[in-house]
Amino acid sequence: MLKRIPLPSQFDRIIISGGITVGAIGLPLGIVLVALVAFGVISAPEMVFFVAAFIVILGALGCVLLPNIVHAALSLTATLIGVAALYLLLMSEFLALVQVLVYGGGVVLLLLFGLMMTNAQDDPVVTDGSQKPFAFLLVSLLIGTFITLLLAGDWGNPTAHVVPFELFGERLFREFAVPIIIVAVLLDVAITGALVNVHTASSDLPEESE
Amino acid sequence: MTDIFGQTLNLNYVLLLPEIVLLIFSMLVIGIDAFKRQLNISGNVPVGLALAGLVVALTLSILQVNMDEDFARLIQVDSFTSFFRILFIAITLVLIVGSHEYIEKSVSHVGEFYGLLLLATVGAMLMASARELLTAYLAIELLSFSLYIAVSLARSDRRSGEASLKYVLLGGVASASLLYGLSMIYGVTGATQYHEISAVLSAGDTGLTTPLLLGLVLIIVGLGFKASAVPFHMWTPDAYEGAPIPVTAFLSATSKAATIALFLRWFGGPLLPIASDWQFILSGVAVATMVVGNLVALQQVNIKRLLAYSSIGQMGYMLMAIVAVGSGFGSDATSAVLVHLAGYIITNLLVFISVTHFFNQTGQEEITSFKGLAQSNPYLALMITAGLFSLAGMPLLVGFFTKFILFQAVVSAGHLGLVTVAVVASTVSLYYYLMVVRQMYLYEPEDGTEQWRLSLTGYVTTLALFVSLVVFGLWGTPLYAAADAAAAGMF
Amino acid sequence: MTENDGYFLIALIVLPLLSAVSLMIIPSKERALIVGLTAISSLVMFFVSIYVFMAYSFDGSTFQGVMSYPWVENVGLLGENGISLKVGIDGVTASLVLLTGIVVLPGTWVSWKIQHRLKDFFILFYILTAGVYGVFVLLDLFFWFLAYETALLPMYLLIAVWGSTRKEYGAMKLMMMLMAGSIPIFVAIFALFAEVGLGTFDMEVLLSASKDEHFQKIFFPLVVIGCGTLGAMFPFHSWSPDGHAAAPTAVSMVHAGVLMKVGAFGVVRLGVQMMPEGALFWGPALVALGITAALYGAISALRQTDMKMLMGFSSISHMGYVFVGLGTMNVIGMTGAVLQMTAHGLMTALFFLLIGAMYDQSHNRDLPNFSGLAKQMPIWSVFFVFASLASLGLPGLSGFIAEVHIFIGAFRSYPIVGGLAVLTAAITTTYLMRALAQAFFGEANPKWDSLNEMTWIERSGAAVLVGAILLLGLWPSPWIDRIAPSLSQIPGLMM
Amino acid sequence: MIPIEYFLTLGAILFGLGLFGVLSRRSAILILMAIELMLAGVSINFIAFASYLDTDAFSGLIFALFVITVAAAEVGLALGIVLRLFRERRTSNVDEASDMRW
Amino acid sequence: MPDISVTIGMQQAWLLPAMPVVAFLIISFFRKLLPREGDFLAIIGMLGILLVTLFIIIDFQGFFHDGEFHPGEANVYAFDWVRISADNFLFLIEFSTYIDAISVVMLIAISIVGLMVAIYSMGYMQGEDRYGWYFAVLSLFVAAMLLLVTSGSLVWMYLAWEGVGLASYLLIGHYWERQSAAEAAKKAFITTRIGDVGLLIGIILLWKATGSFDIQTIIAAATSGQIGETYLTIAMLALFAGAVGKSAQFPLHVWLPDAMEGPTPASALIHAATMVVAGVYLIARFSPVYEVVLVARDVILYTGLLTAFLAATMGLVTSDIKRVLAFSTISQLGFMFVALGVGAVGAAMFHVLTHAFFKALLFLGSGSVIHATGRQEVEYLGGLRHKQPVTAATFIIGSLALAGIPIFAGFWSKDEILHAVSGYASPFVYIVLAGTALLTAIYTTRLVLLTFFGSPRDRSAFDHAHESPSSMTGPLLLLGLLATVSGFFVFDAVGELFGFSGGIGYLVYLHHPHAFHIDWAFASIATVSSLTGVIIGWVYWHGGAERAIKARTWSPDLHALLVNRYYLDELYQGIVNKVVLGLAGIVAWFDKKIINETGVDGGAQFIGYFGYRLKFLQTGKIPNYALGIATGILVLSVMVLARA
Repeated sequence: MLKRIPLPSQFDRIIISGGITVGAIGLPLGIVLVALVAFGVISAPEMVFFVAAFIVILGALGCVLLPNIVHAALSLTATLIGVAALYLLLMSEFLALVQVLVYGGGVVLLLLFGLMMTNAQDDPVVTDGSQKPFAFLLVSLLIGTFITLLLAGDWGNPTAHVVPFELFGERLFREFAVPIIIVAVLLDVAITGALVNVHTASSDLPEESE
Repeated sequence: MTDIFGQTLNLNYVLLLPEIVLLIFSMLVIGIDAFKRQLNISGNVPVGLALAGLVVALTLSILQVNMDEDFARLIQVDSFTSFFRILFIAITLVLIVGSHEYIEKSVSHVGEFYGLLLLATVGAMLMASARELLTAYLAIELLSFSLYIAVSLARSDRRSGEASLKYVLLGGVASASLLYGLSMIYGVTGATQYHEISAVLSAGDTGLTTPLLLGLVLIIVGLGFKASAVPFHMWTPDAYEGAPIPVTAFLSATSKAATIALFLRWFGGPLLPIASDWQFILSGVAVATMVVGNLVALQQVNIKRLLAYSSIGQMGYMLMAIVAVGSGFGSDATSAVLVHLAGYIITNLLVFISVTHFFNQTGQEEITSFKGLAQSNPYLALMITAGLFSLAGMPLLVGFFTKFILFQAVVSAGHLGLVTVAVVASTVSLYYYLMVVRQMYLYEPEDGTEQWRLSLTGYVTTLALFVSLVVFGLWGTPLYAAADAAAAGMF
Repeated sequence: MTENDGYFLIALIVLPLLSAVSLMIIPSKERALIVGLTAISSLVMFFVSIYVFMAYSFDGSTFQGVMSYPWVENVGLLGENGISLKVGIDGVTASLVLLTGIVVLPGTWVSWKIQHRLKDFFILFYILTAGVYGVFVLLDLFFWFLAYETALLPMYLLIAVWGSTRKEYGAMKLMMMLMAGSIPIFVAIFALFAEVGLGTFDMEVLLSASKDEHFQKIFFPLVVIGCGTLGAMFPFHSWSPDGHAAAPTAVSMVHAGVLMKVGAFGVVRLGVQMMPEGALFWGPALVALGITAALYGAISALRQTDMKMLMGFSSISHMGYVFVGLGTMNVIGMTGAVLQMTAHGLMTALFFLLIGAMYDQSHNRDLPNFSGLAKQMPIWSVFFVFASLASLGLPGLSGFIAEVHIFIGAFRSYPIVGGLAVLTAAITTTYLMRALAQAFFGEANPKWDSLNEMTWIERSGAAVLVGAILLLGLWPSPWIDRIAPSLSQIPGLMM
Repeated sequence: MIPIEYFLTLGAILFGLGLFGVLSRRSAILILMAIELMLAGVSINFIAFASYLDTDAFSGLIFALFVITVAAAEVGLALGIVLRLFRERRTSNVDEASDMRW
Repeated sequence: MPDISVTIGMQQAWLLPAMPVVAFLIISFFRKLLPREGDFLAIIGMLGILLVTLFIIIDFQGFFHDGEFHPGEANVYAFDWVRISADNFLFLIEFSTYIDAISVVMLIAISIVGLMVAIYSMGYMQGEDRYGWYFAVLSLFVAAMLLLVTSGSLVWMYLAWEGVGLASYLLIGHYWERQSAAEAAKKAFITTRIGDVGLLIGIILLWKATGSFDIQTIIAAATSGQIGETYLTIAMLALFAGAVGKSAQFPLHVWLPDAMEGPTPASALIHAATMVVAGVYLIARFSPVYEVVLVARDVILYTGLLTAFLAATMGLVTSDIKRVLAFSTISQLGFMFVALGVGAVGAAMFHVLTHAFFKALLFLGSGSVIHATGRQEVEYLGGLRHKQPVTAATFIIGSLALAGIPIFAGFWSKDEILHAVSGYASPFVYIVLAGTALLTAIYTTRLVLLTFFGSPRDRSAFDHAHESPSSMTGPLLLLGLLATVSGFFVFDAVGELFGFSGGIGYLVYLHHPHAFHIDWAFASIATVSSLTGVIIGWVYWHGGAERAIKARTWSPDLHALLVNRYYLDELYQGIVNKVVLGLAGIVAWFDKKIINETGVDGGAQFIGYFGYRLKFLQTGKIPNYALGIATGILVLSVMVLARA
C-alpha cells in the first residue's frame, strides 16, 4: 500500500510552489509590513499578527480549496502552526506548545495516515462537491454577518496578559479535576471506538459487493 | 480544598458516586469482555455486570434525591440532577433488559457496546448536573462520542457505518458551533460558571449585545443539533435507521432528554436574564421542527425513520416549552417539560422495545411488515398501538396527560400561537401513527405467519412500561410531583 | 338529586370501562360469556341512566350530584383542585345521559351478531361509551377533554376493522377530521385556563369566573368550530356521510346518535355556558351556519342513493337545526336545540339500526336496487316508515317538539331563518318520502326474496328507540322541565 | 497592542473557512480537517478572551486546552469510522455513503 | 237528558280523539289475535264518537239562547304540555279543547260519515290483505280529525293536522304494492307538507305577536288591533297556505286526484268529506281575524274561485269515476273558499256539512260500482242501473245534490254561497261561480249517464257486476237520505223539531242570527243554470255519447289541456326534476368535489405532498446536511442581526 504514495515528488512540488508563493506574495507584503512598522503605523506585535494571520488564512484557504488532498493536509499544518504563533502573541506559550505538538505533530500525522490508508490520492472522485459555489456564497455571507456582529460589540480596549504557568497547572488540576477525568474517559471512548471500528472482525463486515 | 483564589472547593466525591460507579463498571465490562476468551467466561457476564452497575448507580442516585450540593463548583447535585440521573439510569436499565436478545444477536462487540451505553449514560447524567460550561461541554462530548461508536455497532449492516459517519462528521460541525457560541458567552461575561454568567447578564447592558446574540444563535445551533431541531436535524433519520435499535431508542430517549436538560439548565439558568433575545430564535426553530418533523414523517416507510421524524416533532414541542421557560413561568414550564419528557421517554421506550422484539422475530423494519401483527402477536400489537397513540397524545395514556400539561404551561406563559402550531402538528402526527396501527389491525398476516411470543424479559419490560403508560396517563400526580420538585431544584 | 347520587354518575363512567377490562380478560372463544356480560352491563347502564335522569330534580340548582376527588393539585401550574375527578349533571346533561343509555342498549344488542372478533369490538365499543358518558358527567375540563378524545379514539378501529364500504378511507377521514376538530377545542381549553388564571380546571369555577369579553369573542368561534366538527356543522361535516357509510351498525348508531351530540353539547358547555358574551356576539354566525347546514344537508340528501349516505346528510341537516337553536340565544331556541339532540339521537340510531339489520343480509344499501321491501320485510318497513316520520318532524314524535322549539326560537330573533328552517322540514319530507316510495313500496323485487325479517333482538332494540321517540314526542315535559331551567341560568340569554 | 477585534475577526474567518470546507468537500478526511479549522477558530476566540478579558481566572485557556484534546480524540474516532467505511465501500467519498436517504 | 250532560258533554271532548286512538292502538298491535282483525273495535269507536257528539250537541244547546251563542266555558282547559317559565316570561303550550258551532258542524260530519264509511268498509274491504290495518288507520284518522276540530291550541291543532296527513298518506298508500299508489301517497304527503310549512310559520308568527297558542286568545288579540296589519296579513296568508295544501286548492290541488289510489271508502271519508275541509275549518275558525285583514280574504276568494272553475273544467273530461269526484271535490272546496273569501262563514260551513254527506255518498256509490265491476273508467261502464239499483238510486240522489237541483242538500248550500257572492262588489265573481255551477251540473250528469245509463261497454265487467252487500248499501241509503234532507236543517222549523231553541240554522250560521234566508230570484237563476247543465249533459252524453266525442274533436287542444290537467303535474314534475333535483345535484357536486375532494381530501393531500417534497431535502449526503446546518446558522444570525 505504501509504495503507491509518491512522497518525494509531492514534497518537491510543495516546496517549489510554497517557495514561489512566499516569494511572490509574502515578500512584498513582508516588505510593506516592515515598512509600516518602521514608520510607526503599526506596532511590531501587530506586524507579527498580520504575518501569522496571513499564513493562517492562506493555509486555511489552501486546506479547503486545494484539489490535492496531501497539499490540503499540509496547508492545514501551516494554519495550525500559524495559530500557534497567534497563541504566542496571546501570551500563552503552553497552549502554543500543545497546539504544535498535538495538532502539528499528532493530528496531522493521523490525518495523513488516514488519507493514505483510504487511498485518497488515487481516488479521482474525491474533489469538491457540486454545492461549492453556493457554499462559497453562503459562507461569505456568514463570515460577514459574524464579523459584523462581533465588531458591533463594544469590547473596550483591553490588553493581553501572561498567565503564570504554575497557576495554570494549579487551577487546571485542582478545580478542573472532573473535566480531566471526563476527558480521560473520552479518550478511552475514542480509542475504544477507533479500535472497534478498525478492528472489526472480518466476519462482522458485510460481504463487499464489487 | 481551596482554589487558586482561596475560595473553598467542595470535593465531596460521594456526590459523584453514581457516575463513578458507572464508570468503573463500564471499564470492567469492556475489560472483561476483551479477555473473555482468555478468562473463559460466559457471554452473560458483561450484561450482568452492566446491570449490576446500573442498579447500584440507581440505588445511589435514589439515596441522593434530597441532596443539594455542588462538587468543586462544576457539578450540582440537586433535585433536577437526581430526576435526570434516575431517568437516565432507568432508561439504560430498561433498554438493556428489554433488548438484550437483540444486542447479543445483532450487535458486534457486545462488551464494548454495554460499556459504551454506560458511558453514554454517565455523559447524559453529567450534562444534566453540570453547572459550568466546560464540564457541560465535555459531558456532551462524552455522550456523543459513545453514541458515535454505538451507532456503528450494528452487525452485518452497511448502514451502520454510514450512519455513524454522518453522525460523527455533522456532530463535529455542531460541537464546533456550540463551542463558538460558548466562547462568545465566555467572552461577553468572562465566566464559565452558570451563576456567574447569570449574575453578569442580569446586571444589565454589557455593551456586547451583538456578540452575545451571535453566541446564542450558535449555542442554539449546537444544542439544536443534539436535539434534532430543524434544520439541524438531518442526521437524525439516517442515524436512527442505521443504528442498532436499542441505540436508536437510546438516541431518542437519553440523548434527547440530556439535551433538553442542558437546554433547561442553560436557558432556564444563566441565559434566563436575556430571555427576550433567544425566545424568538427558539420559537422559530421550534415551529420549524414541529412542522417539518411531522410532515416528513407522513411519507416514511421505515419504522425507525418514522420514529425518528416523530421524535423530531416531539422535540419541537419541548423546544416550544423552553421558549415558555423564558417568559417568567420558569418553574411551571420546566416542570411541564419534565413531565412531558418523562412521559415521552416511557412511551418511546415501549415502542422501541416492542419494535426490537418485532425485529428479532421477523428481521423486518418496514411499516408494511407489521401487517397482521394483531393476529400473529396481539400482545405486541397492543403494546405498539398503545405506544403510538400515547405519542400522538391520545387519552387514557400518558402522552395525553403530559402533552396537556406541557401545552397548558406554554399557553399560560402567553404563547398561544406556538401551541396552536403544536396542536395542529400533533394532529397530523396521528395520521402516520395510524398508518402503523392500520397495518397491524386491518390486514391479515402474510400466509404462513405463525403466532409467536416474546421472551420473558420482553414481556416484563413492555408490560411494566405499558402499565406506567396507563397509570400515569390516568393519574399523573407522581410524575408531576417529581417533575415539580426537580424544577424547584433548578429555580 | 341527593348527595350520594354522584356515585351513579361515577358508575356511568366506571361501568363501561369495567366491562371493557373484564372483556379483555375473557378469552375470545367464550362468545356466550361475552354476550352475557355485555347484556348485563348495557342493561345496568340503561337503568342507571334512567335513574340519573329521573333523580335529577327540578329545583333549579345548576349542577346536581356533584362529587369531587382531588387528582392532581398544587404542582406546577395547578393550584388547589387543579385537576379533580369531578362529576355532576345539569338538566342538559341529564337528558343526554338518558339518550346515551337508550342508544347504547340496542347498540349492544345488535352487535351480538358480529362474527369477526366480537370481543375486541365490545372492548372498543365500551371504551367509546365510557368516553361519551364522561363528556356528559365530568365537570373538570381536563377530564372532560380526556373523555372527549376517548370517545373519538376507538372510532378508527371500530370503523376500519368492522366497517363496510370504503372503510379505511372513511375511518381515516373521520378520525383525522374529528381530531383536527379537537385542535381548536384544545387551544380554547388552554386559553380558558390561562384567562381565568385560578390554576384549576374545575368547570364550575371556570363557569362562574369572569372572563374578558374580548377573550370570549375570540375563543367562542374556536369552540364552535372544534365541537362543530364533531357535530357535523357545515362546512366541517365532510366526515359524516363517509364515516357513517363505512361504520358498522352499532357504531353508526352511537356515533350519529350520541357522539355528534357530544359535539353540539360541547358548544353548549364550553361555548355558550362558558363564554356567553362571545356566544351573544357570534350567535348570528352560528345561526347562519346552522341554517346553511340544515338546507345544505337536506338538499344534498335529495341526490343520495346509499341509505347510509342519505342518513349522513340527513344528520348534517338535523344537526344544523341544533346549531340554529343554539345560535338563537334564547331559552326556547336553545331548549329546542337540546331536545333536537335527543330527538335526532333516538331517530338516527333507529335508522342506523334498521339499515344495519338489512345490510347484514343484503350487503347492499343502494336505494335504486330495492323495490317493495315492505313485502319482504314488513315489520322492518313499519319501523323504517316510523323513523322517517320522526325524522321529518311529524308532530307527536320526538322531532316535532324539538323542531318547533327551534323554529320558535329562530323566529324570535331571525324570522327569515325561521322560515327557511321550516322549509327545510319540507325538503326533509321530500327526500325521505322519495326514498320510501322508491325502495319500500311498489312491486317487490324477487332478487331480495331471500331477505328475512328482523330478528327479535333487533325488533326489541328498535322498539326501545320507538318507545323513547314516542315518549319524547307526546310527553316532552320531563325533558323540557330539566333542560330549560338549566339553560335559563346562562347570563345574557334572552328568554 | 493588538486589538482583540483582530483575533475575533480571524477566529470568525477561520470558523467560516472551516465551514466552507465541510460544505464543499467530498472526502471524509478533508471534512475532518475542515472541522479542525473551525475548532482552531474557536480556540483563538477562547484564548483571546482569556488573555484579554479574563486575566485572573483564564478559564478560556483551560477551555481551549480541552478543546484541542477533544478535537484530537474526535479525529481519532472519526478516522476509525472512515476507515471502516472505506473497508466496506472502498471509498471515503461521503457522497457515496448515501444509502439512507429521503 | 240534562243528567247525562253533566257527566258527558263538552268537558269530555277529549274523549272524542281518545276513543279511536285506543282502537287504533289495539287493532294495530293485536289485530292478528282479534276476530275479524278487530274491525268491530273501529266501529265501536265510531259509535262512541257519535254518542259523545250527540251529548256535546245537547250540552251545546245550553249556550244557545236569545238567538245568540254564548260560549261560556266552551274552551276547556286540560293541561300544560310544555311550560318554560321564568321571571316575566312564560312559554306555554297547553292541551285544551274548544267547542263552538264550527266544531259542532265538523263533528256532525265526521261522526256520521265516519260511521257510515266504517260500516261500508266492512263490506268493501272484505277479504283484503291488511284488513285490520286499514281499520286501524281509519281510527287513527278519525282520532286526528276530531282532535283537529276540537283543539283549542294551535300546536295541538297542527299536531292533528299532520296526523290526518299521516293517516291520509297511509291510506292512499294502502295498496303500496302498486307503484302508482306509492307515488300518489308520496305526492300527497309532500304537497300538503309544503302547505304546512306556511301553516307552521303562521302559527309561530301568531305566537310571536301574541305570546300564546290559544286560538281564542289569538283571535281576541288580532281583532283588537294589537298586531300590525301587514304582519297580521302575512301571518294569515301563511295560515291560508296550510289550508291550500290540505284542502287541495290551486296551486297545490294536484295531489287530490292522485289520492284516489287509496281504498274508495277512505277516499270518501278523507278526501271528500272530512280531511280536505280542514282548510275550510281553519279559515272559518279564524274568520274574525280575516274580517280584519281584507287583503288576505281577497286572496282566499280568488284562489277559491280559480280552483272551483279549473277543477270543474277538468272534471268534464276525466274518465276515472273517482277522479271526476275528486275534481268535483276540489271544485266544491273552491266554492267554500269563495264563501269564506266573501265573509260568508255560515254558508261555507253549511256547504261543508251538505257536501260531506253527498260527496261521501257519491264516493261510496262509486266504490260500490268499482267493487262490483272492478273497473273505474266510465268508458267501460254503462247501464249499471239494472244491476245495481240501490247504488244507482243513491248515486243519482247524490249527483242531484251536487248539481244543485232544488230540494237536495247541495242546492240550499250552493245557493247560499251564490247569494253571498252576489252581494260582493264584483259581478265577475258571481258570473264565474254560477258558470262553475253549470259546469258542475254538466259533468255530474255525464258521470251518471255514462255509469248507470246507456248500454254496457265492457261486457265482462257488466256481467260480473252485482248489487253490493247490505253493509255497503245500508250506509248508501242513509247517506242518500241525508243528502236529500240535510239542506232543510237550515230552516228554523226543522231545528225546533230537533229541540234547538234557535233552530239548527243558528248553529250552522254561527253568529249571523239573521240566519238563513232564501232569495227566490237568485234561487231560480241557480236552479235554471243547474237544470241547463243537466240538459246539456243529457244532450251530449245520453246514449252513445257521440256528441261528446264529436265535441272532443272540436278542439283537441283544449281537450288535451283539460285531460292533462292544465299540464300542472308536468310543470311540477319538471320543477322538481330540473330545478329542485338540479339544485340538489349542484349542491351534491359541490359537497363531493369542492368540500370533500378539494377541501378535506385535498387539504390532506396537500399536507402529504408538502411532506413528500420536504423529504427529498434528505439527500443522504453529508455536505447537504451540513449545508442545512450552515443555512440555519446564517438565517438565525441574519435574524438576530436584523433585530439588533
